[in-house]
Amino acid sequence: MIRILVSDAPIDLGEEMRLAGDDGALATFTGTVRADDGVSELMLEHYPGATERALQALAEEATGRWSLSRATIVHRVGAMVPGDRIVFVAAGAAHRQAALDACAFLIDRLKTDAPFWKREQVGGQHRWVERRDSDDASAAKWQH
Amino acid sequence: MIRILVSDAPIDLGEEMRLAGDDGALATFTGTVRADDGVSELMLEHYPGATERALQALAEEATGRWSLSRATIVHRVGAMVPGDRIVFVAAGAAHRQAALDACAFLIDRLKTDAPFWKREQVGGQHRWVERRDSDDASAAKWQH
Amino acid sequence: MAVRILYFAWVREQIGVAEEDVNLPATVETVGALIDWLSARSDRHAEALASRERLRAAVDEAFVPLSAPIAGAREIAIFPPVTGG
Amino acid sequence: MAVRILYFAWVREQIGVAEEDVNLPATVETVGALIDWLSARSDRHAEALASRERLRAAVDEAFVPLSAPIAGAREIAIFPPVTGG
Repeated sequence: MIRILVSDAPIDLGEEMRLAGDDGALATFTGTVRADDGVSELMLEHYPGATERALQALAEEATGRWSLSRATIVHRVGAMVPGDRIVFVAAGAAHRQAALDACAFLIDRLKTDAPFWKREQVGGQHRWVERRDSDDASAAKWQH
Repeated sequence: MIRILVSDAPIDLGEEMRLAGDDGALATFTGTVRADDGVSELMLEHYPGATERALQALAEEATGRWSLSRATIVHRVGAMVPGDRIVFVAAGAAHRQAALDACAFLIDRLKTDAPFWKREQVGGQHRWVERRDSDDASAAKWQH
Repeated sequence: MAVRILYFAWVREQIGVAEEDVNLPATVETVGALIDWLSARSDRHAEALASRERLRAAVDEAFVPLSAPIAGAREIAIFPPVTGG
Repeated sequence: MAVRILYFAWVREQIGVAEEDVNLPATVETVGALIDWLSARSDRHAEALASRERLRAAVDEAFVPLSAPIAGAREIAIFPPVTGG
């Protein structure tokens, strides 16, 4: 079972944990806006339609590769402030190693495979976040 | 910040997620009783005092090794039925890889380092769960 | 060929529009050729699209390399490397 | 030496008690020697403690190998390999 949600509403972790299920082993990752370097606001732009399609494909790949009972990807878009949750991913499986590996896969690959762009507000200026080489390296380690 | 809880009360995931914090990256693992092979009840025995001490030491090791902002280990004891949550661990860090690695470390090492014993009820019989070699292998991979 | 072009993030900001409908000549056969063709539309286009290695693309919502053919495409998106998660 | 001995899981079930206070002779210097000494207390003890490789121990709440010394210990626990998580 796959749950994909892209929304400008706050992520409700209690509800997402409930929906993510109780299938023996559940691994989750939650990302939160940090106030690094004086960032006061984060704007998440995305490509409607293509985003959901990319996330669905990613969740399906994880489900097939690790025999997941459930895969969840929730991503917030729009304006956020430090402390707001940006992303929640969850992998439910019968066994712990599958859940842990699939969860790491989902968050690593989400950073390279899904059309989201971050824009940070610092003081009166805004700047688009640059892609980091470490993100490519993290995603690449999941290649067969 | 470390949170250790050993209790016979159900694990409240919403509350635990809230307490686990919002520090950039949060990785969690939740284990649930499965109804494998007709198991109708699981009894978790532990060594009061020594358990909390072992979990505290484990959380401190993870916190030092990955510079965690928060480490959480919640373990249920006593009688449980399939679907009940046995364990919840969480690692909060500034960066995702630290959170993911520390979470995997906590659950792998918890299975070898903390004095818990599982007894399964199947039909009219009960049997003590045997330690699996794979648990030792998973814990051993975290040796320096 | 009538195609809808979408721009995202700083590409969108620099060009000044989020999307535009264009009529492509048949000689424009790849995403890369499309980028060259779009660059001629205005100074803003030229500037936004100047640095090829900073651009990525999707054809009909699927990520593709800049060398990908665009025959039959209805929607082509051009954007910077993604930074979600 | 007065020591409290704790048993857990099937060790506890087979011996039939969760804990007992014993007075150890000075010749019992390690956990392994303690297990031998306890085995002589009853048939149930002997049976539960027969298979040394299935036993683990803690001295004053800290896990130790069976070769560990027990001098000064107040509480020694004997149990099967752990199976939590």
